Amino acid sequence: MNPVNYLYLAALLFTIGAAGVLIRRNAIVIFMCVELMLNACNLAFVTFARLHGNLDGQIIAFFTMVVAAAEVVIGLAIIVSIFRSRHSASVDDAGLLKL
Amino acid sequence: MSFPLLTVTAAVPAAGAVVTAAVPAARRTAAKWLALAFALATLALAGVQLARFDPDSGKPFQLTESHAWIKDFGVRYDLGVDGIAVVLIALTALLIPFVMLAGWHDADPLEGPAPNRRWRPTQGFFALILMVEAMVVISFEATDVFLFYIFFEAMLIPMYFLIGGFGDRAGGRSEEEAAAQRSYAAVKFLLYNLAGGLIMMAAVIGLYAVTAHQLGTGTFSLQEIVQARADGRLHFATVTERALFLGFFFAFAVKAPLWPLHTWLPGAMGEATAPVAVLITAVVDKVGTFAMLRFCLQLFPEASKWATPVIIVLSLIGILYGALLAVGQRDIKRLIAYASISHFGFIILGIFAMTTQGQGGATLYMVNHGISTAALMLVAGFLISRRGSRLIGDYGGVQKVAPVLAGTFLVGGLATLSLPGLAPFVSEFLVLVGTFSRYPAVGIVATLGIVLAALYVLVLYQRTMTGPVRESVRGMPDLRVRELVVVGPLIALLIFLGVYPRPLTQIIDPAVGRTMSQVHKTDPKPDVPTAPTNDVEAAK
Amino acid sequence: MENLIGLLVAAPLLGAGLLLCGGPRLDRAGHWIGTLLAAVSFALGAVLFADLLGRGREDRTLTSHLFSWVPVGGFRADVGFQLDQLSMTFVLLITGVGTLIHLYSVGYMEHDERRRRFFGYLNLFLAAMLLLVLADNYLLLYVGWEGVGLASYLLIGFWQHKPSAATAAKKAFLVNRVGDMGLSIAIMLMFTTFGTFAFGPVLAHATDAGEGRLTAIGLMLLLAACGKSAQVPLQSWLGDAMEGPTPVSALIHAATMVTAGVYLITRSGAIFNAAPDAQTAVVTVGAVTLLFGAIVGCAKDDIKKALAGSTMSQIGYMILAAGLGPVGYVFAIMHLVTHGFFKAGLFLGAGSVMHGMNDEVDMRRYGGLRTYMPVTFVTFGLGYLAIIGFPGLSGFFSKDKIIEAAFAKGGTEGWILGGAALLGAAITAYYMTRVMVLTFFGEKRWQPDAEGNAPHPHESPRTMTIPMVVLAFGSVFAGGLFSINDTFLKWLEPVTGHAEGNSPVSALTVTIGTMVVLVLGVALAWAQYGRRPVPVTAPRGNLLTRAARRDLLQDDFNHVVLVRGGEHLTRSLVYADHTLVDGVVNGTAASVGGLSGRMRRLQNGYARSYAVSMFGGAAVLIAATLLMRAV
Amino acid sequence: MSHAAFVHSLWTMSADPPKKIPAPHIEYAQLSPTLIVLGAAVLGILVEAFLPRRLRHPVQLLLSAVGLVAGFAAVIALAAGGYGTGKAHIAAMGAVAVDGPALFLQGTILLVSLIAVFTFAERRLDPAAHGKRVDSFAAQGSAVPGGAAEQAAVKAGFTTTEVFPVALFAVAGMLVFPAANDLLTLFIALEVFSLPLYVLCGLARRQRLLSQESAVKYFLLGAFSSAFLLFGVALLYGYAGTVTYAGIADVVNGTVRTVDPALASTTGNDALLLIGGALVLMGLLFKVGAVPFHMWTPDVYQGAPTPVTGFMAAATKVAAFGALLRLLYVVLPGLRWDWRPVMWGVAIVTMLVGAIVAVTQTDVKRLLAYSSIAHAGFILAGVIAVSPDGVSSVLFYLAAYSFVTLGAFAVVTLVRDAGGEATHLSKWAGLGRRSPLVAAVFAVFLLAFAGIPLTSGFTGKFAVFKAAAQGGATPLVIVGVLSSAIAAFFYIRVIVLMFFSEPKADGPTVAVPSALTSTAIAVGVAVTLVLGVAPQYFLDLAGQAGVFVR
Repeated sequence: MNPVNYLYLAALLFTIGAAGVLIRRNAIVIFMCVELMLNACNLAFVTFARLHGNLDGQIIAFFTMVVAAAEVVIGLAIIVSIFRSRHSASVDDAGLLKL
Repeated sequence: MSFPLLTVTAAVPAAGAVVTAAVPAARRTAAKWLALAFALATLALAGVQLARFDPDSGKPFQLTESHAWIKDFGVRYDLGVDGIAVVLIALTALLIPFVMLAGWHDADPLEGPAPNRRWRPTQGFFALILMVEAMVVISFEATDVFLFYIFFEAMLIPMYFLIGGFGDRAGGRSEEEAAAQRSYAAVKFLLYNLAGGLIMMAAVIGLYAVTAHQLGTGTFSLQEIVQARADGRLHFATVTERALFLGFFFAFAVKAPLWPLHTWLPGAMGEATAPVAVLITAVVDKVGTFAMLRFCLQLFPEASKWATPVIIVLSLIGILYGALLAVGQRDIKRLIAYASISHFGFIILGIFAMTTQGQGGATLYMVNHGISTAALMLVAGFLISRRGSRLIGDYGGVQKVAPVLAGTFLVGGLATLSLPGLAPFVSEFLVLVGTFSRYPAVGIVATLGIVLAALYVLVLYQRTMTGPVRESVRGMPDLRVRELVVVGPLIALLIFLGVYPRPLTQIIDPAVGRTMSQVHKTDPKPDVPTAPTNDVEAAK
Repeated sequence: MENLIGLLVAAPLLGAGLLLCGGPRLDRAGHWIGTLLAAVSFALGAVLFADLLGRGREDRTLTSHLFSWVPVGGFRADVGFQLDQLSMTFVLLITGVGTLIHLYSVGYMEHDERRRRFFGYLNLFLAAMLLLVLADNYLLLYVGWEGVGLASYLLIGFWQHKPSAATAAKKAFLVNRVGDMGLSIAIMLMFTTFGTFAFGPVLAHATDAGEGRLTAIGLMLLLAACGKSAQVPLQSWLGDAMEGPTPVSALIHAATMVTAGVYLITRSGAIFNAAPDAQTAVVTVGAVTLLFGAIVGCAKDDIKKALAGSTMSQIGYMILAAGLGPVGYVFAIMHLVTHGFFKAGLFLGAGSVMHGMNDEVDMRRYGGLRTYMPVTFVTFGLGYLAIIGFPGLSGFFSKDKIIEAAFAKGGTEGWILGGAALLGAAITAYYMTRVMVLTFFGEKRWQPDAEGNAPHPHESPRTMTIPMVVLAFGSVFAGGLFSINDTFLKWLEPVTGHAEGNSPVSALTVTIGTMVVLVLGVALAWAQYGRRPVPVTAPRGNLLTRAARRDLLQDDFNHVVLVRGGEHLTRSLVYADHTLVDGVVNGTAASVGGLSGRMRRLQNGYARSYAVSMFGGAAVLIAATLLMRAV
Repeated sequence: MSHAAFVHSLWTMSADPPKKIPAPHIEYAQLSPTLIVLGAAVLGILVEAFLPRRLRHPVQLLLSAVGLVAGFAAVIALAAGGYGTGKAHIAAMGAVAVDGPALFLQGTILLVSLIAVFTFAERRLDPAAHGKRVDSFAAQGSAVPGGAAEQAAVKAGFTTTEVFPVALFAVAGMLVFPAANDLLTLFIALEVFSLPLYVLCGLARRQRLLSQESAVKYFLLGAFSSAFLLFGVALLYGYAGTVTYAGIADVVNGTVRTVDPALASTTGNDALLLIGGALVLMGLLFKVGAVPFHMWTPDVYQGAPTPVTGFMAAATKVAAFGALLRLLYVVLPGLRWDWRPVMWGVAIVTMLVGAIVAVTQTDVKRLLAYSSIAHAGFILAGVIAVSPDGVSSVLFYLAAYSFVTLGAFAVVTLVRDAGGEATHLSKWAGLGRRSPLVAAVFAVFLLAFAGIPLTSGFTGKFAVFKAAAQGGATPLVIVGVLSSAIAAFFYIRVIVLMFFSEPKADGPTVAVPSALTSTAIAVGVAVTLVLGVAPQYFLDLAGQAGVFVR
């Protein structure tokens, strides 16, 4: 089948992820959605790599995973700390800073 | 290279500001004397400038200094004075010491513990005055548009602190009220002028863009641009020139101030202490009118001519409008402020009448208005400081208890209504004649201004000084020695310049002639050429 | 010799400087210094007069150029003097009468603690007035012109603690300013027309200019004259000016300053001669004013105001004469001089009366004073006879000539003017008789003043009587002296020029006519006030009387139209300035603030809404980029 | 050949035994600034691991200071070695550019970070807790605010000395960011400096809830935006088949047409290019805080520990704008006619929104945040003028602006009351009476922000607008001028508050800082005035540095 479809899939995933970020309240879930977006990017990368017939994209994908992992570390740490102090992981509760 | 007289003239007060500000809190009086000394030194230097200035040398600018400064912006540190600048510098240097003397006690800290050991209002006051002087002087001297612009703008900051930081004693109002109104006035002053300045900045950038595009290297040097225009290397597209002109003129019109951009002035002059008010109207605002004459006309002659009708009308409105509002004021200082608006109308009218008499008169007017307003405003300040109120209604019959004060006040007033024999008459008449000879109708309408001037001055005098002695002014002390020292010389000067303005006109005349020639304008000729003989005998 | 001219002006100026800046240490000697310096300039005037007489008729013009005053471009104003017969006449009148009145004031102002300053002002006035008549160009004349205005302002308002006085002073100055406007516009016109405003060239080349231009100049000069000489429509200030001390009224508002207008017109004769329309305007103003003043004079009970009305009317005569051109110039000046004598005398007399009556001014409270103050009575009486034109006295000669000249104008115009002049003469006789009778005849109608102390009429001190006597001599003989084989005419002619008018009625007829109306006027007045007792409080009187008492409603007009209107205008402008002009500015600021407040709410603190904005932003960014490519 | 066959060929190709990948050739010397800083950071971690607490603070301070100074020295050395101009080239197999802009910005970043580190290390402002001097960072980031653990930590006088190495990592990332010469490096660098910043934001000692909240917001939004950026990278890769700037640029300019027609659906497909470019652009605009990607700025600036805010505000902007410049000037110049209008819009909106919203702010830090947005707009105006002048003006502006910002935030740390820093404007009333010096200094910074002549702010603004005007973006200049006028209003407001309104009774106290913060502020003032009065030398520097290597 035509690999271009993978691109459509990637776009779809990316959009789903983005929508999730916009819709969901729970910080963790939002964060997961971001991860989803990143992975959508990965999919795009490998597909393009495939189309172009070079390895750059695939390598980039690995980098992305590492970065994602790093983000997880930082992100979870932050989210956990705020959860512990507020007993809620809802981003909508974190509304002290505004205007 | 020769002695950098111009730089020093500006540097001395600047240094004075620093030194004064550094005087420890306890040594208030010392600081005052120090500041005064610096101001006098500046005056001396201004005198030297006058002495070394040769009116009849063909050069457009004299005592010039020129150093590279920011070559990326094509900015040079170019100083130079023509007849107009040198006179205005002298005026500035002359007024500052009087301003200081008049405001000798204005900035003494109120009773009670100082909020902090570093709190030194007095030092600040005098330092700021010196700072303003330095900036005004250098903007008179700058022949580089950018250099001028920088100080034209920077000047606002010390002025702003002077207006907002030091006001009259509260008078009728509560301290908070007074402070609030004061800072409102200060902010208004600053924003108004800042807006003007920023718009001018756009124009300045535009000017650079044009010069850079046409001359290869962008330049701000007035002479260079004028020269380039003269020999055709530089040519503004009509639209561009007009846009740039408007950009410049707007800033100057705010500063001057020209109707309808005047609304900051009454507030600022009303809230500031009398000496600061004098600083505003007699010194700082002059930079605006001066800049019209030097930059608007010389950089954009065509656009200036294009805009003339509108500007003439606006200044005409300003003359009558200012006078009428002055009549309607209840607050002495605001009254004087509106009177000044009317006078600035005359000045701008004279500048854009594009006749030798008009522009010469306008320049002379700047000087005379500076002195006369100073006299009137400072005496008013003395009066206000005695009673703590700015309302005309709170006075009456002062001449009975303080005849000298009343007398000086009257003289100041008469100068303001430009009574013949006093300096302002000469300039006002020159402006009128200059305008009349090109725009008779305008000249006639403007003449109404002198009637209205009489009205507001005499009404002010009658309400405050004459009539039965009010309880509130009973026992009011007459002028003290310090105050006499301030007013006396000013009045003497008013009379002298009224009788013998020649020394000034001699210096101004060639400069004005040059400006005229750069605008390619010549005076209208009389219909009936009278025999030359009388001209000759008049000339001698 | 020329240098003396400068001194002429300098002397009183010096006096003014000394007395005004001298401070209290001069309080004791001040008045004498002032008088002395006035006398000095009179002496100088006399010397110069002698010198002029010594010269041939044609070269009786001295000029002295002091320095170039305002040289800017083609604009050259100089400080220079020109003394010819015309200015000489004025110099003598001013310094002479001036000195006398200084002397008079020494007594009159004895009890005023600010006497020094009073004399300072008087000297200032002398200086300014001399400058006015000696200037050799219009701009310098203008300086003197406003200078006398200032002096009169200071002197009218001399008793500043009286609000009425302060107001009157202000009014005088303002009305004069309107006139001055005319003068300055005239000067501008001259400058644009001739490129100069020095008497010499302007008058020499007057005929070269277009008539329209000349008419304009003439009208502007007339406006100036109206202001200074209290002619309709700018006469309203003179009556109030009587708030000033009486010597002031005598010197400034009778003898000298108010006649400056006549001087101006006569001096500018060359211009008016070439602008008939302007002349018509002048004679009209003159005629109207002479009747107006006379009528007002009839209705006033305040002796000084009555005299003020008379002054107006007499100057009306002069203006009328001056407007007639070469026919009248000489007589205008002649009447001016004689009037200077008798009117000053009358005022001084009035002052002396007031002096004796605790400053009571209401003639209805005088009566029968002739026995109490004989000298005043006699001198006042002579002045009276002079002004009504009693044969042989000064007024007779000068006024008669003017009436002749008026008729000589010819045509209906001539008849109208002549008639007006005659009528004026009649009314003059009437109201002056009225004054005379009310004051010196009839029974005593004195009343204790506000403090309740009844007046003790008494003759005034020497310092006051002597000047009155001298002036009385003047008012008796001046006219005669001038008319004996036309001395005065010959004296002035070189300057003003002279033309014999061809009158439709013979001189004799005119004289008889004047006599008749004179008798009528006197008789009527006597019938009204001499025969039956005079009510102490003025009767309501008919409409005309009431109007006349209020200066023929001129003030009311001014009040309603100018003052009220002005107040409304300024008030609304103040409002507009605050709401409109400033409102725009503040409005902008406010709207920015409002906008800011609204936009600020977008920052609602919810991370997700931020994300939305980012997402949206990204969408827009992409869309825009694609769009850019599309277009 | 048929489509299927083509696909098959791909399969088989990848099935071949992998070729030997040649070891990349790395010019370590030319990367030394980054490497030094990274090294220092790593050492810092070790220090945390092995040194006793009481020693950590001084050692960390010393270490990072030395590291940064050394890094700066290295930059100078490279510049002196002509890498800024003549020998400028692409290092590390095309991953990193060593050229004028890169070096200039790296130098700026290093200096700024050095100053920032000083403010990090300031320990005299907060009252000593239990006899131990503490800085503005949480005793223990992990502890629950107000919880027992935290109290214990405070009692023990713990301080989070990890901030130093963490900050150093961020710096390292920032150093690479403007030098990154392919999209991958760009992305990695972005993450490398972002992640530490997220952490730093959450470490405030006082008002920890705010601090953590800011961290969360920053993190989530940051991650979100970097996801966009990454997707953009993907698309660009898809478009050009490479992620190196030069490669992409070539395809954009059409010099290379690598494709066999079957790939036409992707390669050289402008849709990919435009969308991808837009997304990458967005990622960068988020970092510079341009509208509409600015909304994190106020919250984060307010919540983060003030020293960190200063650091972020200054250094991040420099790095991000550097990257933006390179992207627009090296990768997308061929696309100028597509992105310029868009950027115009962004710039205009940014200037106006920043200025207008700031008018009604009541918190100093938020105020400065909005002002930073407005300034981002001004800088964008310079970026858009596609000319060497534009580049150098932006470089100069960044240098000038970053020092002012640092100084301003450093002053903010001084004004304190019981609850820590008193950032609400009402508390600043009458500061000029209480401590004229501090107020005066702050006034100087504000005036510089407002662009009053004789301050660096004016010179920078002038340079940028001048470049824009010459680049034919007159409308931008007009809008810029107008928004500066609006901006002036709120700067002035603060000055009024400080000098002309009566001090409150319960007003804040002004802490007397140690040499560290004093230095920071002093440097800020000095740079502000020098760049205002005698900017020529630095303009020259920026001018020489104004050329990108391709």
